[in-house]
Amino acid sequence: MDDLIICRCEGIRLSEIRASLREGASAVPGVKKRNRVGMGYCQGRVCQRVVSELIASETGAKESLLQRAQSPVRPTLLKDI
Amino acid sequence: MMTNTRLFSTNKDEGQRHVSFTFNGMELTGYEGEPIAAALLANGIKTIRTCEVTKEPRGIFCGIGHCYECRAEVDGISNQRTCMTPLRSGTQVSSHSSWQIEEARK
Amino acid sequence: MKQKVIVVGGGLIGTSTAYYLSKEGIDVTLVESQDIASGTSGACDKAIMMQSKAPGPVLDLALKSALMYKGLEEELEADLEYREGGGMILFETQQELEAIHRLVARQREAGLDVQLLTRDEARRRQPGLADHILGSTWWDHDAEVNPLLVSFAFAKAAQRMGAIIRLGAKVTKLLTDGDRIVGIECASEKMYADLVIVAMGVWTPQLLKSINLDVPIIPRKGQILVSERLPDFVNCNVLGGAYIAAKMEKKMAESSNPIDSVGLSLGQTSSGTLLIGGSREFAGYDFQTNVEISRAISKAATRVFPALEQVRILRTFAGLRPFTPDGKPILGPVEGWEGLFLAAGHEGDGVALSPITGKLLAQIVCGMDPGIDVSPFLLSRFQSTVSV
Amino acid sequence: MNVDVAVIGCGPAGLTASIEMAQSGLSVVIIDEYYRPGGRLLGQLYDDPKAPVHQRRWDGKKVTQELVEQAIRLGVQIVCGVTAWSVAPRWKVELSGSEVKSVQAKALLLATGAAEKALPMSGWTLPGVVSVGAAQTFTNVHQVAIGKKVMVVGVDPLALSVAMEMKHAGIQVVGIALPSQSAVTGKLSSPEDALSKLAEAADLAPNPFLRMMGRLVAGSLRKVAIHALSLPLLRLEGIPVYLRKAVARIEGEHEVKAVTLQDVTVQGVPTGREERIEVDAVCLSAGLYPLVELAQVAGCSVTHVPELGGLVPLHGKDLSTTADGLYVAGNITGIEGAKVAMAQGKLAAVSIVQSLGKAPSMSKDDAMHAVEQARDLSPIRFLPQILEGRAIMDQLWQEAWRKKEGGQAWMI
Repeated sequence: MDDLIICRCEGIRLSEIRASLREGASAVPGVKKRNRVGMGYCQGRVCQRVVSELIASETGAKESLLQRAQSPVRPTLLKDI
Repeated sequence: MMTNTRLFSTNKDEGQRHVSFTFNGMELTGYEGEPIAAALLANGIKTIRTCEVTKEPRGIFCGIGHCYECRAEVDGISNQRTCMTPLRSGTQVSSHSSWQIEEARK
Repeated sequence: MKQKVIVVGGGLIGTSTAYYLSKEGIDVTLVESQDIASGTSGACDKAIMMQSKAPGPVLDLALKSALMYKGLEEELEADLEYREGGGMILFETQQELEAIHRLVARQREAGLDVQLLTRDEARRRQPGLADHILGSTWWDHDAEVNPLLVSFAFAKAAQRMGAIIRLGAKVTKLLTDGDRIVGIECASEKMYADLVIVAMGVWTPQLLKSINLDVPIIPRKGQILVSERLPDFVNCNVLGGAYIAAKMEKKMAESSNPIDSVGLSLGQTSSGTLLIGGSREFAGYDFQTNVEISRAISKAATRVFPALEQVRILRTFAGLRPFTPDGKPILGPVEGWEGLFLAAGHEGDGVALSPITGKLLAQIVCGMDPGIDVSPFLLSRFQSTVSV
Repeated sequence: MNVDVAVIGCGPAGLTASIEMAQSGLSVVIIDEYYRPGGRLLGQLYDDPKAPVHQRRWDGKKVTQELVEQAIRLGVQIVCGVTAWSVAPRWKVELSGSEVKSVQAKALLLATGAAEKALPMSGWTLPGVVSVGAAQTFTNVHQVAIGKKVMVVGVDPLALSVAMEMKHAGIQVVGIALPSQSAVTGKLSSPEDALSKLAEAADLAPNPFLRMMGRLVAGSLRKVAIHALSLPLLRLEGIPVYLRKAVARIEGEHEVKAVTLQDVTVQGVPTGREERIEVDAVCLSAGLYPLVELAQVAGCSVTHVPELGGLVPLHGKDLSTTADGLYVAGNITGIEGAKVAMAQGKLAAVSIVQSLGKAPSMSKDDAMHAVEQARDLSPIRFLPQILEGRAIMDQLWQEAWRKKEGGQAWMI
């Protein structure tokens, strides 16, 4: 069960997310900096809320912070920026 | 044999021309204007790309342009969402993007 | 009885300081308001470049730090994605060429054997450069690292040495006894120590207001574009000459338009994404990226590497460099206050100076001779009169 | 391009709003990254028991066509297949995939709808595993089957509705089941929670038995209903709805080949018995959440209201937000059906028209009333506590507004 892929874009598994929580991550940005969750093409649209609910249930926090939304909100060619 | 998974119901968009296109060099046909991912699925093709990170086969997941799992190179432009890129006659689709350093070297 | 030290701030500087103190047997507690590397250390680029720094105390410090980085992966028993891949400063105009030539001459005097490459040599060294590039510098020993991994590795190594790390603990006040700092207060909890080291980067001034101490650090916002994963393309640190030339010639007269502050910086991470910077802007504590600046960075990058036009940007982020009036960090004891040390204000050099800063602070605390003249870095340089 | 109002999202809310604004004399452009207008309307094809007899058939494509024709007649510019990748205050929208690089507008309406939450389970990254939204779109819009034999995982109104649409289109839906309990499924694996969601879809189910079961659940006899679950399954138009079996794994090496079902207790705890069902597609349903990324980039305050589906822009009853001149409508404000989204589009339009000094076709109060009416007429309620969610938002808005009056910047 532990090797279940949670973040499809970057192939991050439940075991890696739990390891980040053991190291002190308490919100999505902290997990992301430790194992790249949410760094792929969808920027967390698919997995971010699952990770946030997982953090809340495993650390007892009420509900944990998501990563800051920034432009571009979709992958954009450099020539289009 | 390519299994055809077209569904025929009263609600079909009328007037769509049948066109041919290629996927990784394979000659296929689909309806002009339908999303490339739909044309691929109608030809029984579910695997659209290989995940660069996990090396697993990947295909359509969200179907409306949010997850980027159905991305492929379309007519030379890499990482287009095939679930919302309309098919045209002669469109060339390929699983891996050709952005290579050689192209950058010239 | 072991000396007890509290380090406030869990970024590159705080974690390094906690590690080197613990290594000296000091009883260390690191207190961080959010998470390791949740501030500027988690929003910066990856270059450890020497040749872009003008000769002076900061370059001397940086050269010592660069030496420490060579053995750091082994020492911390961690992969830091460290690589001595070299670095180049490009010049696109004659004006930039001349300015950079003057910088290279001064670097060579200071002992850095920086070379000058023709256009063809530059393009052989780094494929994909545009035709209009006039040439570039080259220095073998510029390096790159993953700053996130550095902070996490220092924190874990400090813990292995016995340090305690308290995350999610926001320090609101320094506890004083006369002109002596005796501890800190966070939320409702008081913690006492023989000595407190404040390493909170751009947030350092807020804490020291609690003892009416003015620390001239202000946030200088920088923006970075992150690309999708690419095959190997950029194999060293690449800097655009425009910004360096302006910085060296002091012509960077703080123009009001942040677009003018955009200067290309480019590096490729181990996962294959490009980090494309950068800008400099006094915009307070604002982390939202600005589209016009992203556009200026994009133009600077595609002008120099035309093939990048077909590359997608997945993300932009902004980091707040701790800027000081003279461009030097503020390190060491604070005149007028017993038991208070500062380690902040590294502007854009935080990644490069992280190891040496931690070691320097540990040596001073332990009364050892750091072999470096600390006076250029003391806060007192800004204090005309001692404010007690 | 300069316009009075830019609308991002060409779904029911965006289209309806544009018609009202164009009728009041405003120049309007709608931008949508999808290649055709309609948004979630396109995939909707069902019989609405609450509608008057002659309007029972709800065909999203037809509704879209009528709205689009009306909008074009009124001079609305509809730009599809173009992505709005950023928005900056007062109000510049950055575009990619179009000759026009950006749009400048006096007011901005965000009608970007919702996205689907993920339901991670073993094998979910295999080709052939799709979200329930994708299954709806491919079945009803593109008329291509996602598979010959399909298992639906997740029991909620959308999953039931899509299962029936797939069946009507000739696809063999082998069953609808819960996901097995795991660290990431939470309430989705609870039979009791699934039953209460069944109540929401009760009106939709043409099958009298399920409608009865739904009412039973909705009423005080909930405990009885659950224990009555000695029946192995319920049937929804012949499709087995398993409440005492859960899907533990999706199997296959390159594509979906089968699913493994586990028997579970009333609390969803596996009993040990497993069975394997061969399928070539699985669709996952874990619910929708409002897509607020553009609102955040635009500088809008957002706040967490689980009853509305998660993070939502802080907004007033008139759908204005903390960002001056920026309005929201549709699923971005909270997950509801198309009719509510259309009524909200109208309301947002009325607010915008008034803010730009023109005369709307109705008052804000009438438009607000119309939203409540649409809510009562909606056949599906996606979030059981939607009403509480709306009340909470109104309260948060009042508090934020009071604080703002008190000189503080927008808090939250």
